[in-house]
Amino acid sequence: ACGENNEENDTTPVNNNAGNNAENTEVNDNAENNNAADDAAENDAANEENNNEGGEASGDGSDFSSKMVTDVGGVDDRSFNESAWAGLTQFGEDYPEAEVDYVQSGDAADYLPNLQQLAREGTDITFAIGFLMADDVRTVAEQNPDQNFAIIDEVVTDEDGNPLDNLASVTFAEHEGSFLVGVIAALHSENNEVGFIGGVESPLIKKFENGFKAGVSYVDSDIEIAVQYAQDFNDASTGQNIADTMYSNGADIIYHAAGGTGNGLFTEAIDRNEGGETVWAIGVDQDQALTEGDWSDGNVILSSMVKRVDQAVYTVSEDTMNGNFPAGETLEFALEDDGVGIAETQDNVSDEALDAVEEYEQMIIDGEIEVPQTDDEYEEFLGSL
Amino acid sequence: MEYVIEMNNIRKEFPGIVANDNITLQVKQGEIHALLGENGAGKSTLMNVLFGLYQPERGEIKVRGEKVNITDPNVANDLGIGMVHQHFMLVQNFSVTENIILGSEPTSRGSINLRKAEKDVQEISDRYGLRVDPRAKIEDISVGMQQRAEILKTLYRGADILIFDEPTGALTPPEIKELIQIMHNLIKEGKSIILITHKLKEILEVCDRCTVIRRGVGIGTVDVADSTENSLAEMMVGREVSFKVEKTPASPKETVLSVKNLVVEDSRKVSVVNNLNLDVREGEIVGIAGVDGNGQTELVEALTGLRKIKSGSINITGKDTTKFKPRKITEVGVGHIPQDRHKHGLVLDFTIGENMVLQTYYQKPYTKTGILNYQSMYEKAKVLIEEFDVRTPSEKTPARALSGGNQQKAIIAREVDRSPALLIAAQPTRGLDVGAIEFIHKKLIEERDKGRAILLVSLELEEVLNVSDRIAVIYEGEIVSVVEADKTNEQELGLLMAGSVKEAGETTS
Amino acid sequence: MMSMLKGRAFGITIPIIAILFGFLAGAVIMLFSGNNPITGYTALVNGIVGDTYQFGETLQRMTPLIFSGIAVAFAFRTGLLNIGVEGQLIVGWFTSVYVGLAIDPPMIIHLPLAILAGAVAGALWGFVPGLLKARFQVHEVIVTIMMNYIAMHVTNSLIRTYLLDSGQRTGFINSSASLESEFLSELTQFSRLHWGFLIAAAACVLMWFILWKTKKGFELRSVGFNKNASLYAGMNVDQNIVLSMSVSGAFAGIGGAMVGLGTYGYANILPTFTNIGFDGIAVALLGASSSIGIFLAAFLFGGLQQGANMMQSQAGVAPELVEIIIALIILFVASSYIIRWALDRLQSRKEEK
Amino acid sequence: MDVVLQILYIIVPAALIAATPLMLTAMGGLFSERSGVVNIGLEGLMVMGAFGGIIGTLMFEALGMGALSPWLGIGFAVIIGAIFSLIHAVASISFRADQIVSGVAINFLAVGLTVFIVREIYDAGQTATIGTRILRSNIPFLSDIPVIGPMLFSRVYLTTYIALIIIAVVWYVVFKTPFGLRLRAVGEHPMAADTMGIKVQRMRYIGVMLSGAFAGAGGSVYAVTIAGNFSAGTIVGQGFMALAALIFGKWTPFGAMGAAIFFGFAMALSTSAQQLPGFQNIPQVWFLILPYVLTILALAGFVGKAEPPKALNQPYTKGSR
Ligand SMILES: Nc1ncnc2c1ncn2[C@@H]1O[C@H](COP(=O)(O)OP(=O)(O)OP(=O)(O)O)[C@@H](O)[C@H]1O
Ligand SMILES: Nc1ncnc2c1ncn2[C@@H]1O[C@H](COP(=O)(O)OP(=O)(O)OP(=O)(O)O)[C@@H](O)[C@H]1O
Ligand SMILES: [Mg+2]
Ligand SMILES: [Mg+2]
Repeated sequence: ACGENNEENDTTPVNNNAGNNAENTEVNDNAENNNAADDAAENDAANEENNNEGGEASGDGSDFSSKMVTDVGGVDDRSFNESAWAGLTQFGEDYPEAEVDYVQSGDAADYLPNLQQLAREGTDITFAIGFLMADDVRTVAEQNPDQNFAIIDEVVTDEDGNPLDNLASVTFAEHEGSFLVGVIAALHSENNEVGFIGGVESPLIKKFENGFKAGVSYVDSDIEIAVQYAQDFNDASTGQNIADTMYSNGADIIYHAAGGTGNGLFTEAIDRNEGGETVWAIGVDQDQALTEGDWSDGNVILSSMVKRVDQAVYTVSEDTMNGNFPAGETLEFALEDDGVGIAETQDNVSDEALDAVEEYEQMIIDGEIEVPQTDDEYEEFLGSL
Repeated sequence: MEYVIEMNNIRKEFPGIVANDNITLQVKQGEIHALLGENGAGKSTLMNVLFGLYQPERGEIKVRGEKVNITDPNVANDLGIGMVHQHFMLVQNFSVTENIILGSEPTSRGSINLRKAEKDVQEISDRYGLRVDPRAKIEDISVGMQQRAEILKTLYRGADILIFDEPTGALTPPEIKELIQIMHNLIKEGKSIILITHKLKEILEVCDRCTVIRRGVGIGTVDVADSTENSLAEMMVGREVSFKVEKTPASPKETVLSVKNLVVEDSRKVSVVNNLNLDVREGEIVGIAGVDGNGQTELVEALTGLRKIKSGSINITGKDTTKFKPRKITEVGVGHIPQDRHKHGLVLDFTIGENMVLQTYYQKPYTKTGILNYQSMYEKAKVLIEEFDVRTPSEKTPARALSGGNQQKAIIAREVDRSPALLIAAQPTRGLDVGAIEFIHKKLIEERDKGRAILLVSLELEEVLNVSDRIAVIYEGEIVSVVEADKTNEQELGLLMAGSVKEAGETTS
Repeated sequence: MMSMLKGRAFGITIPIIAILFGFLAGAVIMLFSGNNPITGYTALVNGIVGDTYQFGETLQRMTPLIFSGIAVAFAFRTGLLNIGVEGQLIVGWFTSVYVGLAIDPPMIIHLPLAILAGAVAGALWGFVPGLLKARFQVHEVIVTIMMNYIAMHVTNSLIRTYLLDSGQRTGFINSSASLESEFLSELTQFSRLHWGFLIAAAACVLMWFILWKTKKGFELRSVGFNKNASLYAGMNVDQNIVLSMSVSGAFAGIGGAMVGLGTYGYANILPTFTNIGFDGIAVALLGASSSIGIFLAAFLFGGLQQGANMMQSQAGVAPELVEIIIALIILFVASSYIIRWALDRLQSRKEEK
Repeated sequence: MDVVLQILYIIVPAALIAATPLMLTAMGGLFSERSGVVNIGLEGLMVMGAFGGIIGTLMFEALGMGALSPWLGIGFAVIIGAIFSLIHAVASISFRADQIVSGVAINFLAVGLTVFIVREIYDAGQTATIGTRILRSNIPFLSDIPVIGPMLFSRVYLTTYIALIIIAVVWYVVFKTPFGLRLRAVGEHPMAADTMGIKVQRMRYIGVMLSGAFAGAGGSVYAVTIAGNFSAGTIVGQGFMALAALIFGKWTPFGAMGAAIFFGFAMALSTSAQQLPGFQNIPQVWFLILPYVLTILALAGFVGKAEPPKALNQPYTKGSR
């Protein structure tokens, strides 16, 4: 995995960017001799720098390292892991003096050791990609007060609910982005019926669902919305089956937030289009039309709700390097930050829908529309229509 | 001198044992050649070498004067050598025909022409008088018919040198007669036969010459015409053997086993024991005589709790054991030498010591407060091994590594040692050599004289006649007649077993 | 005597040769894929025993593997193939955590109770296929496969519906039910090593004791080798089958409790199987279903899985390589016959000279 | 009535779709186990098949094979599966490895190796998505039959029907030809077969390699019809379900087929039912466990004892007893 992504780096562990100290790095006690080659003063500074708002070290980026621990999907999951790594890679390119790297988790049991590993290597900021790592990142952050951490998709505090000084939480306004694709779906649906397929039911995916439903209903509250969770992020077969049933029952546009399960949705949509029907799918996380959904006469993906994890990772890395680590903060990347939005591929979207999206986007940013995140909020939202 | 088979100076080793050491066997065209030896002498091994299943370490084989290298059974088949194995080589859930044609199936357009095959099988079986049902599944037919199917396998392939490894061990007297007739027919057709058997009478009756091996070493070849049972036995064992079962008249006392109107169904829900009545008393041996498949197996299983009883009752030492589980029945005082020692008698992967306490492991002294005491277990085993002359390297040897005869001795030791009021012995000497048989018969009689009730189930009439005090003849699941052993003979029993008296009885009543 | 000594030496030689072969094959693959095997393996070994932290994590990882290995082996000794260890472990995990959460008695009661709850849940999950096997002769392999899925879906649903705390998991168990050990953790630079490791080591002894020292063990082994003879000897075969599956499930359930009470302190919604149960099959068979063998095999597995992370981060070798090496080692150990044959050949050639 | 039909029109095709990879793979298991070699490795062989199917399809697409690509991809997967199964064959037949251990190792190895190779080729944990797929289609004429037509012959994959034909062929081969008789003999009583001049080891090799070929077909059919690409998560558990179908079907082709369709039906029901009126208030977990509970009930209730081939899991050594 890393072998390929690190080709330009040598294989010596840790700090492979910093040629000056690479040869001194012993495998065993990385934490200590991380900076052994540097003169004592710098060494101190480097260690100091890791302390929360170590502003004094700003500008001196040569020792800065930003790394991430991926979820099981790995850095090429065509989803948030890949996106996060893209952001980190970009950061590494823009600031060649900074070292970037990732460690992939084979399964959930690997999260903690992987995080621990990076911390012990002296990584300046370690990203935990995915809410599944919430507990592990808390533990590691508490045990390594000298390093900074950030977690994607979840708000993490200590056990009493107080923020941790060396941990930032990065979340996204998925509901807002989903609202926009909901608007597109509502304006494109011929049958006045649309569908949503979720991966595993959880508060996070609920944000997608409720945002989407709100967008649809905001345009036309008579549109029927079918919702089903596959309870699996990696079961294309169930995904196809659900999509089949939804399309058969009359839905003509289905939005998914279900990872690999969503591939089944695309399969079914392609199939139906090839068979002469016209149905659409809406992708998630990335501009999925770039990689999925092609059929002999176009692409079945109407649009995708993109979530700019890359942007978030880049921003937080940059801020941290510059000494502005958002200690203990919860950052929400929303529409107004371009943290979420609709995909750039817009070939299938009507101008009318694009106009509507632009209009609603502004309304959301302006706070005129408050997009619901939970089931309860959605009920409330419906009532307010 | 024209030999069809010459095996010269064959040596075959197994890890830790030389099964054949410099053995020479020469078989003439058109003769029935006996191969005689105690259990484990190396007879089967020698034949497996000839058939290509084993490769000898040394020695040469000539077939019809030509030196050959029999690397596998296919080569043997091509040379016209066919073998009927001691342990049947039959696929249980195949039909007789499927077993026979396996490996050389007649086909039409790629699929097996089963109709033609069945016709062929029928034809051969008619020609040699080997009654089989070509369509029956092996698991559904009697041992005798399985045996005939085995012979048919070789004939189907056109073998003209036939090896019969203990073919008569599992057959009833009429079936043995039939087999002997078959062998004569085969010789007439120009075939040669090598016959392995432990029954000296059979050798005297059908064989021309006899080669004797003892502990892997060839002792010599003799003309049967110049031999007697005693001379053969002596050659084989190396000492004199007595064939008479010495015993005094029985003095039976209380009834130990009393079976009333017993009905038992087999696994296909056909009732195979019908309204059976039987008594066995202290101090007597009751033999059950009958043709295989007349309900003997099910009767024994019912008595020992291994099979559910449909109706009727069983009473052992005054207790109604009709509904008892095997353990309760054992505790009431029943010993059981099972018919199939590998299936029921032993846990082959356990040591001899563990096998010796298979029913009693949970009792003192082998278990104390739930904890096993291996020391007492093995001490007990040592004593039994000594007493019953079980030939084993040690009491910690896995049962699997013992020869069949010694496995049987181990079982008998275990069952007799528990001093059961009732000892059920099902075919206790099947496949054993004369020395071992002598020993087991003596043990049974000893037990009788100690006042035990013994039920002997055997397919061998001679054994039943010699060992029993009373003989109950079983026919179609019913005891059709009970006779005193010293007032009957093989002819009469043969008729009774064929069911003839039953009809007579029915007409009179 | 000589042959016995030889046999004993063979017993250790073969797995070692197999492991060497496995690593050799891994090295070849690394060479082919452009990695340096020496760097790779240095990192791997460092990842296992490099420092006390890594070592602690290795021991932590092997803890549930020991239990799943024992569970598989125990059933195996009775002639049953328990593919359901995974499911039994999952319900054991859930149930022990539930008990850890729901009540708050003093530790001396709470911890054993929570572990026991895991054992009971696992036992129940093993009881069902055992009963079906004994009663209806239903093949245990299918039933246990099915029970795995049921376990996962049911516990996920229970957590989602009743116990969801944050994200995908339950709340943390009360500390009175925790196996966490500050002592062991600090000893190993904050690894997650917990008291469960000692319990696992004890479980190895327990398994050996049950199977080889008790009359029930005698029966279980007897039934495993020959059902007919066991029936003949008056043993209750059906009861032993049910018992064996239940005990096997109980071991698996305790394995789950180790994960729930020791490693994590909570139960979470499982997106896929934990694989600990499936790894148990390999551990048991690699360990020849013996206590010591299981302990060592679990160490190897836990170590390789732990070391894989280091191999990835330090040497840039994809973690899949470790999976390949593990698979090859299993294959080579399983093929010990050929190794033994080759060794025999070598030996006899030497003797001839 | 109409509602019921409507439900069936959705569920029956879905059941057949889900069942197809299982059926094919179970046929593979049948060949292997009938020859006496346990095949827990079906899962891994399916992984190989899915991998081969996608890689093959992408390769043939690049070669300009167009719509033929997925079919050729399946063919490629069959070969890959057969070759890969050789490892299981060598270990468990020639080296007398424990067949279960060897199968478990195959499962580990398949996932490790395929993902490793995918990384080498694509620099990513998953392949690209194939462009040409096998699509659902209506079978001419048959799909026009009322009731049956829309249920069984509309919007189906051709692969399903090919699989059904294959099953009939397998039945014929196993029960009607000399090859089948010998294969079964080797699985029941290898020594008997040996004495009849049948090459036991060779038959077993063939059995295992056929299992690789069929599981390869099963995995690739799943990949090219449903998944569209390959990653570590493409095949998760289908191989075990196929093994269950084989045992459920008592090691017979039609039995395994029935069991696979039963599984497919239960799975389809569990996903589709939630969309249907009247079912929406039932907690989802009931639907999720439905296929598995139904299977257990069916086994306990009316299927009962299954008798495996007698020599299953026993390595054959000449002259042992
Ligand atoms: N497969 C084997 N492995 C190890 N040893 C064997 C094997 N087969 C036979 N032997 C050894 O060879 C000796 C001869 O066995 P064999 O079966 O040839 O005896 P036998 O004369 O046929 O006896 P029986 O009268 O009981 O049939 C045995 O004592 C045994 O020790
Ligand atoms: N698996 C095995 N491992 C070791 N030795 C074996 C094994 N199987 C058979 N033997 C050897 O084979 C010999 C003979 O076994 P077998 O059951 O054929 O007895 P036999 O020679 O036919 O005698 P019997 O007439 O008493 O049955 C035994 O003495 C034993 O040493
Ligand atoms: Mg013999
Ligand atoms: Mg014998």
